Amino acid sequence: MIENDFLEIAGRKIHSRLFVGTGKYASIQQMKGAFEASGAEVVTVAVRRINISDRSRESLLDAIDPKKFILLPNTAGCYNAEDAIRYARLAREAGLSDWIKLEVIGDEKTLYPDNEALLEATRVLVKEGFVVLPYTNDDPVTARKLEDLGAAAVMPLGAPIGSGLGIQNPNNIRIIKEMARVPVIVDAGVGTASDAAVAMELGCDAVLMNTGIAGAQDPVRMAEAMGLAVKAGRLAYLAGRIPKKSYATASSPTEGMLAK
Amino acid sequence: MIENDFLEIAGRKIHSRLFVGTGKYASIQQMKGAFEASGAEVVTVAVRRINISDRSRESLLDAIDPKKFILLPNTAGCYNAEDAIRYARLAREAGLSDWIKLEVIGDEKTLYPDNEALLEATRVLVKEGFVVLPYTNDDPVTARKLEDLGAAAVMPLGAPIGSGLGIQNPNNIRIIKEMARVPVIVDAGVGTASDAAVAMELGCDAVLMNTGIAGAQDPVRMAEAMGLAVKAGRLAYLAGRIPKKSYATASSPTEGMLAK
Amino acid sequence: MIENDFLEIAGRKIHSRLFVGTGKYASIQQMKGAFEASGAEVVTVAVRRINISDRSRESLLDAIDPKKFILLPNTAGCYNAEDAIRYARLAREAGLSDWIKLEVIGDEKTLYPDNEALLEATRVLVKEGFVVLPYTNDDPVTARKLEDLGAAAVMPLGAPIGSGLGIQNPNNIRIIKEMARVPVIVDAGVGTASDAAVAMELGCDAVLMNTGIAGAQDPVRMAEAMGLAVKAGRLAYLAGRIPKKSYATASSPTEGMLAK
Amino acid sequence: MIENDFLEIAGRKIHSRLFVGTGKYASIQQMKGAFEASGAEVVTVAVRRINISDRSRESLLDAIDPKKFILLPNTAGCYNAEDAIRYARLAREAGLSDWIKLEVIGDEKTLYPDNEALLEATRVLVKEGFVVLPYTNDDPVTARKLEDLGAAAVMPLGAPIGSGLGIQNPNNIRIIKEMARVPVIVDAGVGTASDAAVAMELGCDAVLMNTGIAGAQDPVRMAEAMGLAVKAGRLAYLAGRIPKKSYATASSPTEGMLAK
Amino acid sequence: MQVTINGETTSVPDSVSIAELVGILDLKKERVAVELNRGIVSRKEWEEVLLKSGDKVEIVHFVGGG
Amino acid sequence: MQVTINGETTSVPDSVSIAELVGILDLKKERVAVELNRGIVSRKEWEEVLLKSGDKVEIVHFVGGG
Amino acid sequence: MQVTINGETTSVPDSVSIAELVGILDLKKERVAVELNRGIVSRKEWEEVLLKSGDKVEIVHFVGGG
Amino acid sequence: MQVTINGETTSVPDSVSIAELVGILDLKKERVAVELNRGIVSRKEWEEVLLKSGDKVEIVHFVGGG
Repeated sequence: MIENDFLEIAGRKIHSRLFVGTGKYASIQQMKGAFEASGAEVVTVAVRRINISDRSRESLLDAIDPKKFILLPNTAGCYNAEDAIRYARLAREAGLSDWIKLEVIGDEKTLYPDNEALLEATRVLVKEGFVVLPYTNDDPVTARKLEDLGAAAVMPLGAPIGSGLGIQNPNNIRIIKEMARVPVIVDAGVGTASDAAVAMELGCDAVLMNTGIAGAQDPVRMAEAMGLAVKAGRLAYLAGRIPKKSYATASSPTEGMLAK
Repeated sequence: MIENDFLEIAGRKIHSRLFVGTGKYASIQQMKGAFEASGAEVVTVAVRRINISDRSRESLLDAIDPKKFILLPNTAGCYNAEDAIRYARLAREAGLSDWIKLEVIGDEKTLYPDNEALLEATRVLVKEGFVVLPYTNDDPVTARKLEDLGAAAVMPLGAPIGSGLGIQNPNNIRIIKEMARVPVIVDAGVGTASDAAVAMELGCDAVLMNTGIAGAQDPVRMAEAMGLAVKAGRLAYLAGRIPKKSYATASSPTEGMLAK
Repeated sequence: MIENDFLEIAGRKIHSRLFVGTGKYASIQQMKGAFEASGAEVVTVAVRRINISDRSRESLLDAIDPKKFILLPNTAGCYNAEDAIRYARLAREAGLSDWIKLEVIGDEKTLYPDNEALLEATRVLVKEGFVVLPYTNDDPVTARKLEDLGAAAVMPLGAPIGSGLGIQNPNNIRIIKEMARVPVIVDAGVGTASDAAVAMELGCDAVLMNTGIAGAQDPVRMAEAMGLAVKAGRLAYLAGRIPKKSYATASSPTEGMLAK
Repeated sequence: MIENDFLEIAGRKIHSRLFVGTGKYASIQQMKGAFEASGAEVVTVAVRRINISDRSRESLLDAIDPKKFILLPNTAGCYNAEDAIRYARLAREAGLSDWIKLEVIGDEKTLYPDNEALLEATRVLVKEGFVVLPYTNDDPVTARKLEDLGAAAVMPLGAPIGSGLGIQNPNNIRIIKEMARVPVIVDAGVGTASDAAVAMELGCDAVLMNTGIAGAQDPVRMAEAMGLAVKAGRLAYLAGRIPKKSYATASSPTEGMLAK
Repeated sequence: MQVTINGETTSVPDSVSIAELVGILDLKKERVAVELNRGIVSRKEWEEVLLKSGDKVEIVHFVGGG
Repeated sequence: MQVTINGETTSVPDSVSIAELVGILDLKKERVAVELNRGIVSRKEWEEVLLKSGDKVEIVHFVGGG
Repeated sequence: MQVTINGETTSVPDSVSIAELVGILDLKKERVAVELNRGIVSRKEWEEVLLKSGDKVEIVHFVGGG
Repeated sequence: MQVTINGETTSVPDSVSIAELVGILDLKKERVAVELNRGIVSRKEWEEVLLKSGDKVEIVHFVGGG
């Protein structure tokens, strides 16, 4: 579609700028359909205990072909650096990959990050050779610190996880992207296709979402919508939009009118 | 992409919900490239005097294959019902088609419609057998009157022509769509891909634009962006977005955490 | 507060730029308190049949001192020009004043005006010597036509009556004010104090509201809030706000810092 | 105006919820006029070297009566905790007061805070007995940490200092206020009166601004506007606004219409 | 005789005048407007204008409205 | 004789027909519409309709527009 | 002997190895990670590492998440 | 002797006290704060604290700021 337009993280070329989560789907079947429709290459997963007593549920990994998808484990549910580091290490062990979507939550109602702890965990994990993709808020100062610590990308939230409010502060996201030398991936808050397009029009490198797709009435159809919206937003950004004006400019010629 | 999802006007099935204008392109070549990229089936044209003394310029119609595109002549530049009717009749004569994008402008700075005159011209042209697609503002009352007079669709503006401001009053557009029994096509104001997606997410049947594409730094690329955005917005509307919430909802499970 | 800053309609100087309605109050007492707190000089009333069988309710006019307030009867509930004209004439007879807030409703769900009928009724009533203040939508073309027909002011809506959505399309309101040579009064849609301030900051001459005050949990307190907000918005407009910028500018001096 | 409605910080009752800066005024005279018009009780000042060679300029403190105003020195211009602590100590020495508006800047273009360093400086200064009012961004997690460290209030920014963009993320400010047990004062970003009203309508306890007033074309008039707007927003918040609705509700009775 | 006042059939003295009717109904004259068979009757005409059987009278006043 | 075509005074052969005029002007007939003295002349009439001196002719086609 | 696996007290053969435990529990070895008393045990160590009574074992895998 | 005051090398009487310096500079003592070699000197110490050659003195006051 766009020649040689790809995102590169830790030496891996990623052509789809839509990253998707694996949570909240009604069935594995539905999830697979959504992935297919979305065109996503990167999918996030969570690390949890195996339920020893009940083993009925199909394993998630049976459903995700590691040759087709880049697995991005997260540290969701961790409220301090120590826990996040612990989950990251287990994820590496289980997934045989160094990539980690680093989350250190600071508050239960908003699920906003604890940036202090996030910076601390990033420092440690980067030293241990992880490819750290930190979930953060839309603060340009924290974003730059994460980058300076060696984060492979920064993932500012557009709005609270699962809120569907869209990009609450486009100016901050734009500034984060302007300052960044690593990819900027908007993570969380996208509710519908136009939200995803807006994120890309701000110049971001990718968008990560889960609830916006899995929570839709028709997740497969919404997944296709999101895939198209991310492409549309990316193209619009590259194409260079017209400036905004308060008044009109005719699109049809004003000369050549008939005699009255 | 979407089974049997098409727009029907005057018995014609239209599969692309993006209508495009033919004004302001740097060259016929560029315009053709943009049409190709946009996937549009309906293209608008203006009616003007032939320049008898200088006939150099290639004719527009040489560039538009009537088998591939539905030609939609407009009455741009007309400031009263009489002129608009006159141009509509000439358009029919020149284009051998009954379709007319009816514009009666009421003000030069905003290029907003004169709804009184628009209703009058619609009344006359519907009687003469035209398929009238009136360009109007975002007033639900006028929209319903146009429909009652036999308009084949209503085309409310999102913002002033060429302004690129996007949908200024989404609530009005949504209400117009709710009340309408004919297709609702957002005409004018779209500046970038997300604006087009928003229009479709409101439930509109199509979006018409010219400057948003032709005025972009790379019109061909923007045309592709707009085509994808219209599809994305349509799919998102059909898929049923998640509700907006002020707080977060986790996308990863909260149970199955490790022992502290 | 502001020297010689007043609004003039039909030769009457009005110093308070907040106009208030008399509907929906829990009691006459509450309404009086709200008027007192709001500082309003112009109050709207509706024209209705006297209930012959039940005469218990205190008369509204006992509560409104005609020396303190300018009574502005409306034609609320009228859906065509003829009815509106009929109510206007009865209002003049009952109120011994030529002022009329002209409403011709075009739709029950939105209570948006039928601008065609509104223009027709304005034409007739201006000829009959009425001081016509028409309730219209935010269409600059209709606003200018009303002015050309002799309306004493134009009263564009900010949002649907009673919706509390605030100014839905500030650009249109600003343009209406720029074009107008008669006072522009935002009528309907104000939900809270900042909405009223926004209307005035756009340059409007006054704001008219009813539900925003009468429907608040504490109408008297909200009335005071609205009175202050209108003054604040007016002053801010006159004072000339700072331009918007995407980046910061220090407010403290950058020189005179200590040696490191 | 509102019985017993005041803000209390470190045992001091403050009745005006508008805090103002002293920077950027054309003259001391103009600044005094603005303070008078604003009704502010708390004024911020910066700490800088005395210019030994040129002593011409009137001293700021000659213009501010310490009996009428609470002096709030800031640490503007500091880019790390150590500098901020140094300026805070000098401010206490010079001002004989323990109050400090703590700023630790993290980026020159946005002048956004470095929250890590801000938390560190807050920890130290609270221990030294300062009444710390930290300037922070709109992150609820950082706000709560500042409060837990003993900050006397939290001062989230509405938008970049001097930008006049207004409250960029109202949802965050609302959440910060909901979670806070200390006063929440919106600091920075206010461009006009309605912005200040919005901040108060979100439930905030006060608003601090400098450029919005000093940078206006008529600072004295804007100061009055801001004072009124803060009162209006506060009253509207206490009064309880009407809910927002997408459709209309009549404010005039629907019964009692005349016979057709 | 019977006339219709504000939609309600009402008995009134034969050939009562508008002025008398307003009195009978105990209305504040300076606060109401009267329409007789769709035409306004101005205050100064109230004395002369007499009702006939079957007349339709509308009497309005101001109520709370926005 | 002189006629006005699209606002320009032009010399054309006496009693030339619209069809001939379109030919002289070398226009693609299926792409233009013709108005004679404010009234449309449909294609099928082009042969019969002859111009008189002073006639006002408007010949239009489609151009780029939105 | 008794050990705690994912919070549940469980009986396992004396001095069973991690590798054996994973087999007993019928887990896909290449899909899980194991922590013994808060320290990760990498796959290559599973054979050697034997459990003692009272050991705390955590066995995790990937589940759906965002 | 030479000391640095607010970045400027300045000649002052030998072993001048902070109090004397503030006087020489004609500053309003209750409006300024003084730092000597990076440490604050509180007002009550001004009499005792004497400057030595090469000392670095910072004298600050309040200016307009937001």
